[in-house]
Amino acid sequence: MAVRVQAQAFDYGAECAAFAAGARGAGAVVTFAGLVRDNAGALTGMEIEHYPGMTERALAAIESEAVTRWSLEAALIIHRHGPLAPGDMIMMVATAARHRAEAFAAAEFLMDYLKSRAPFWKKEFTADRADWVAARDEDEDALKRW
Amino acid sequence: MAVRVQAQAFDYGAECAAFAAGARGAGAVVTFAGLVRDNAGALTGMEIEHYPGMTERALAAIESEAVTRWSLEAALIIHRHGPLAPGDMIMMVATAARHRAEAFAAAEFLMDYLKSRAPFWKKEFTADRADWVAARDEDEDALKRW
Amino acid sequence: MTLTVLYFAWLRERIGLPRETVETSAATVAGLVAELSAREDRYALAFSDLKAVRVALDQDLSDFDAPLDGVREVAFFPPMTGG
Amino acid sequence: MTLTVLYFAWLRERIGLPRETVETSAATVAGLVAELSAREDRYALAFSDLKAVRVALDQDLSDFDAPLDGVREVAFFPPMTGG
Repeated sequence: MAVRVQAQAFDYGAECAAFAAGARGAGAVVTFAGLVRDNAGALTGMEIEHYPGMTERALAAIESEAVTRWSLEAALIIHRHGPLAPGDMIMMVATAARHRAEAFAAAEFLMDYLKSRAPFWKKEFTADRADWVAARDEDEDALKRW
Repeated sequence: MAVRVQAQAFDYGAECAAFAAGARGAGAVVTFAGLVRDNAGALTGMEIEHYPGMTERALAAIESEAVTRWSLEAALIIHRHGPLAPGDMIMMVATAARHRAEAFAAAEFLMDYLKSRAPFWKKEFTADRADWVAARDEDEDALKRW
Repeated sequence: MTLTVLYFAWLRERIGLPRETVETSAATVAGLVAELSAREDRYALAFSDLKAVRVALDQDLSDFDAPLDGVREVAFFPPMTGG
Repeated sequence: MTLTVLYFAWLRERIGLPRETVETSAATVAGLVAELSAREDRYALAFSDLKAVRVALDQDLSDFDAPLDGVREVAFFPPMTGG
């Protein structure tokens, strides 16, 4: 079980490999990675602000709930903050469980909570403007299924 | 879009990294990996039989349907056959989409179909016996949601 | 009509071979199964519970009512357990 | 009572600072917001639509009716957009 909040990039492939190697009691490993997507081809960058202290607390609580609820063998959350470029990886989660249904459900639960309950805020930059990303109603709604 | 059916092991971390690097238009990447799980600590090995020709056709059809249905940026299926040891990785799928809901749904769809519609059969070995793994009703039921 | 018939997993083990060439005039998969079952006990045993058997015609999943007209390859196997 | 008050994202930008120390006798978060809004336009503007503002007390999500008794750190921010 691990939570990491960091400004520096992480090595997604190496993290996936290490996570799976450390979850050998599990039959199913699910990973999710979120990338900076450039919708209109105009994005020059993104800045992620967070609330040091609360971020770590919120992520640890979310992860702990997922581990208990789906009897996970292992779980991992990595989330970056600070400046990011289009195509950069923002974050990843990984879950390991006995069966696939639990691993998938736990990963989706972690993502739904991360989207709306972890204190991160994204600002997108184009050549001539900067905008805070608005929370989406569907992200808030997604929480209701858990 | 790629489908690989092979006897040899694959490098999960390297596959994850290459997949994410090749899906830069996507905002969300989901991977699933299935491992040989030793329930009772007694498993000495597993053998996976498949139907050469039909396997590749079935996987390509499943992948193609997922790509169309969820507008995936990329998809990958790797499935091993032949002898495997406890802890070995059996297979993986990866999906890349604009948003997380599509990437998760497509990965779960691929797994549900792989479980019950791709011509693989697992045989488990312990010190004193060998048993074909029985299909689970819940795996067949899982197909009904798509 | 000449068919290639394939067997996988425990069907292969019970029948004792992975594939064979079969001359048949059966109109449907069910007819072919009846012919094979009449041959020898090992076939009758393998096909004794058809709810536990799946069939593919020319590598597409099919069912026991399907006609064999134009088919070249028939495969019998238990429910699949991939993933 | 002395509180550390934090602002994030566009609340930080509109109010013009990331944190400040506030002396208050407000009983609830809503009372604190009213006091701050009465101070200067930039606060009034930032807090003009509370449906767009979230609050955390000592790093746990809370709401505007919550009492401030015993609280040391109050944070205001827009709906979160992690992941």
